[in-house]
Amino acid sequence: MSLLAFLDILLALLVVAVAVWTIVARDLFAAVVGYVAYGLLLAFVWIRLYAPDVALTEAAVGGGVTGVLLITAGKRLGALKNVAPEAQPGFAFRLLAGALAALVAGAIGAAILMLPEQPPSLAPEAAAAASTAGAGLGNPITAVLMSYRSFDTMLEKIVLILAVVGVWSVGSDKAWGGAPAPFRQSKPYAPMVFLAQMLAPIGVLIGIHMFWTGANAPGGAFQGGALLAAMWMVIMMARLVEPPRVDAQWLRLALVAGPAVFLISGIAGEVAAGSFFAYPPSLAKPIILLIEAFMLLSIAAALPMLVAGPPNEGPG
Amino acid sequence: MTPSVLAGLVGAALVGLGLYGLILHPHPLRKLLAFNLIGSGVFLVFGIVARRGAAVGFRFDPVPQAMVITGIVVAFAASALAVALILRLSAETSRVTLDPEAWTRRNGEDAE
Amino acid sequence: MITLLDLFSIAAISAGTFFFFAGTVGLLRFPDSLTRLHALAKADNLGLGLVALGLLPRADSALSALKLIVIWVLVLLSGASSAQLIGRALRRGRK
Amino acid sequence: MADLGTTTPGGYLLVLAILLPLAGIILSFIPGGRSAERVALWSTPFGFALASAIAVDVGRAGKPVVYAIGGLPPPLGIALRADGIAAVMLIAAAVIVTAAALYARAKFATPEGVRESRSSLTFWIMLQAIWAALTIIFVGGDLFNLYVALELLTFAAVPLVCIDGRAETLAAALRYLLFALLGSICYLLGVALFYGAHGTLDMPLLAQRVQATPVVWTAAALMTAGLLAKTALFPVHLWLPPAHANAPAAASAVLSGLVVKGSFFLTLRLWFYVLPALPADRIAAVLGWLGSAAVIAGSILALRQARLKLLIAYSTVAQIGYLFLIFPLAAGSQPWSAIGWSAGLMQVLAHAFAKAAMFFSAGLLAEALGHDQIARLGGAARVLPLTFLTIALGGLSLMGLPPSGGFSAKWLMLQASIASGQWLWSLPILAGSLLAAGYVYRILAPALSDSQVSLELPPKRSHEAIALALTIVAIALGFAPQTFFDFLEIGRPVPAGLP
Repeated sequence: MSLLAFLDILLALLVVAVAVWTIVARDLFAAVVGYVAYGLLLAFVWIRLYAPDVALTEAAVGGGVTGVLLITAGKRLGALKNVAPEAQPGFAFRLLAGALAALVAGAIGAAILMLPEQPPSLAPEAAAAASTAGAGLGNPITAVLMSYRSFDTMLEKIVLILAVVGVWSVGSDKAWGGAPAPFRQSKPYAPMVFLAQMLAPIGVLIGIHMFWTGANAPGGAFQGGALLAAMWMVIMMARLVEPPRVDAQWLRLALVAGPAVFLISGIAGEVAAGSFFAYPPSLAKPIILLIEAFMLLSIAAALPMLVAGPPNEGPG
Repeated sequence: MTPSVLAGLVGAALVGLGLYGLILHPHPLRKLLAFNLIGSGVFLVFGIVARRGAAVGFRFDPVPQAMVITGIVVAFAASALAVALILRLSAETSRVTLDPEAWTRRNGEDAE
Repeated sequence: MITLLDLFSIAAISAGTFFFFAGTVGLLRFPDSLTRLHALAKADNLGLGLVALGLLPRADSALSALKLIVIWVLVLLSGASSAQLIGRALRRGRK
Repeated sequence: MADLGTTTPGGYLLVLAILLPLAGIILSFIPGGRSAERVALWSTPFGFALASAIAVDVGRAGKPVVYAIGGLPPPLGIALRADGIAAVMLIAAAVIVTAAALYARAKFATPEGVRESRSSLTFWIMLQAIWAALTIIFVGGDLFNLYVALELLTFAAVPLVCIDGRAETLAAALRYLLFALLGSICYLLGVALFYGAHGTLDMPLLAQRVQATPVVWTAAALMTAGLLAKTALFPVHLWLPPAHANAPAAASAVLSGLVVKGSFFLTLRLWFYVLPALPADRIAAVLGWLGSAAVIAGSILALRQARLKLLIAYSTVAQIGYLFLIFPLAAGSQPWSAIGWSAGLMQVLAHAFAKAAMFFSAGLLAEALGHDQIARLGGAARVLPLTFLTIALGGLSLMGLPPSGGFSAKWLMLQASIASGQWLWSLPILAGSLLAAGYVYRILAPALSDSQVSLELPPKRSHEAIALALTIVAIALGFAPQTFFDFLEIGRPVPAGLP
């Protein structure tokens, strides 16, 4: 057995072990911390699957932003302190649930082992199309996201808007129009402020770099946007800035910019290239970069607003 | 065993684990964590499908990988919505419960 | 053929790995959270620094060498700040 | 079959039908406030016109209208297709969404003196989002694209459930969200396995490639399970009654009439369009049994509810059960399968209109009386004659009494079950009708009694008219001519080698 295979197995065991921990941990907070570690470990698995784009997304979102979301939620839940403990389910129920879960996992595992020997693939077609008439992009994943399946990508951005409206909508009527609660109530400690001041400019630079290289190398609007979002959250945690009001016009424009520009260029494709969501071959790359730039903005605005929660009625 | 098969089996195991947690944990935030485990397990299955789609000159099939990126975004948005609901629910009541009967019964009795 | 630079890389990376190992042992064996934090922060910063140093001669371009250094500086920054924050949280919890 | 990947004349209408509500969401969100309401209301006639134009094109061509997005045909690109059932569902969705928008104008108008209010902004954006998601579900041809549409539907429907912010609605919404998310993730896992086994997610291409391998069976089982959880088929119906009964009436009508049909529609697409080649008799039987159980259990639970809206919600559980009888009754390509097919689609439409009308009426009634306790409805029919006429006519269709769409559906189902020799299925159909008669009687009997009841607030005539108009559609469906059923057949794949 080669060293790499050994490391693979070790990584797999570690991922499963941390996953088990997040399920069986008694304490909610411990489970959440386990989940964050799990997200980071998963990024390594993605690298081993030759999926650096996914690894970046998983690390940024699965580990990073989801972690902040859950930890903030755990803290706010803990602060409420009125949550009565629930009755634990009985042994028979556990056994039944375990059996069902094992059955499902077994079926999926078996199906995976039985996938055809000669796997079908769209890789050659995608690459051929990406380099010729399609998009002129070196990163085939960006080509798929922005060209062949651009419709999915646009819909996913609409999903983000809906999620933001949905999160805002669970607030109270009185608070509507106001700003979400600050990320932390207490005065921030100096190292936090220092970290935010040092990290934010570098992070923004790296985020934009990730978006820019995404056309030809791993990265893209989503990964870059997630990083920008993280930077915004860091400076909000340091209370250098506060969450914006939900009726702020600039915020709304930033949130819809990505899907709106996407939609407009999709319609323009009908005029300019003969089909909705088609790009004229000579302009494909600049148009895609333009759409991605606005998506970067929308993602950077949407993720922190999703974490921040609904408008808050308390002071501030 | 190739890394892709291994990752696929890990994916299957994660789906099973998550399902177990989803059924078992009464607390909605724990259910949400379990749901996220299922989600990442499903994404891993996409990952091995992409890796198996490696053809001559390509290390992976970009189509499933692009789908995973879309999927991760959607899963995060879902988590955020669920967290908002959970927080509001626990602020409104002393008990975070999902038992629908608890509400319908009480509703049936009160004249509202 | 092993050149002097290769030897340097091997030495630096081995030393870095040793510090990581020591840090992990410290994390597992030290008696309380503050000392564990101390072991972890120190070993990680030094360990990663040595690994990055060892990788420098192997970088294919000046840009990727710069990236390695930036990675180390970023980890240094976040490691130092988070150690401070955790330490403060611990002290508060004890009071 | 071969040309299902290239754009046909009129195909651009499909994209426009999707982009219209999407653009509406964006235009509603930026200025917010009263603009959201205006945008939503103004887009409804255009949406209806687009749906009608698509139906005309489909009818004229006699085959599905196709659009390959970006000029990129499958497998690499995404194709949209409208066949007979898609066109009919698009029109039904346009009508019900329009009705809900008109009905909701009073409740979800932005109040005087504020620039924007929480509930109205949420309602108008989510209504358009539901419409967009359903449109994609009806015309989508790519399984992953449909996953995104399913999620869009979830994100739009959940906030509507808890729009009034009471604790029980929040709990109902959370439960709904978790069920829906579990459903979508199961669906997505099936999508992954399909892609891994056959390298495409386009429905017609997949239908050509699938074989009855264990991988395909696993994928189909996972997708079906996920879709059933979203459709609230017994025994995974637990989330539906609290969610549908607690939402405001305008939202309940859309949720019960249309949203659950979205995931049912995909179940149809999966088994009749992607997997017609599979020997799925047993699966069809299982789905039929679950449907029968839903008819019986849902109706009995409906009989036991104290609140009108809960009764109507449980009636949805029962009526969804009928839909699943289409799997055993329309399978294969026997002469009777066409009857089963017509029956199933007729049930989808009749229930959509009748149930939307009943939720509207329940909402009117609750507002007028200040409660919706069935025990205290005594004499209410005299003060609210139009509302109770609507409930009675809607109930007629739910029971399956002639003349109504519900009658046509159930009559055709009986015909199909007898013609196919599967007469056992006629038992739940008949039992369901009897039980439905029971719960409709429970509402009407006290209301028609002599006791006195006082109105807190007289209902708006226009609102009663909207509800009545929808039930009239449900009744009128009972007079649908043969050309209508022929239209539903357009694009239905019939397994090869048979007439």
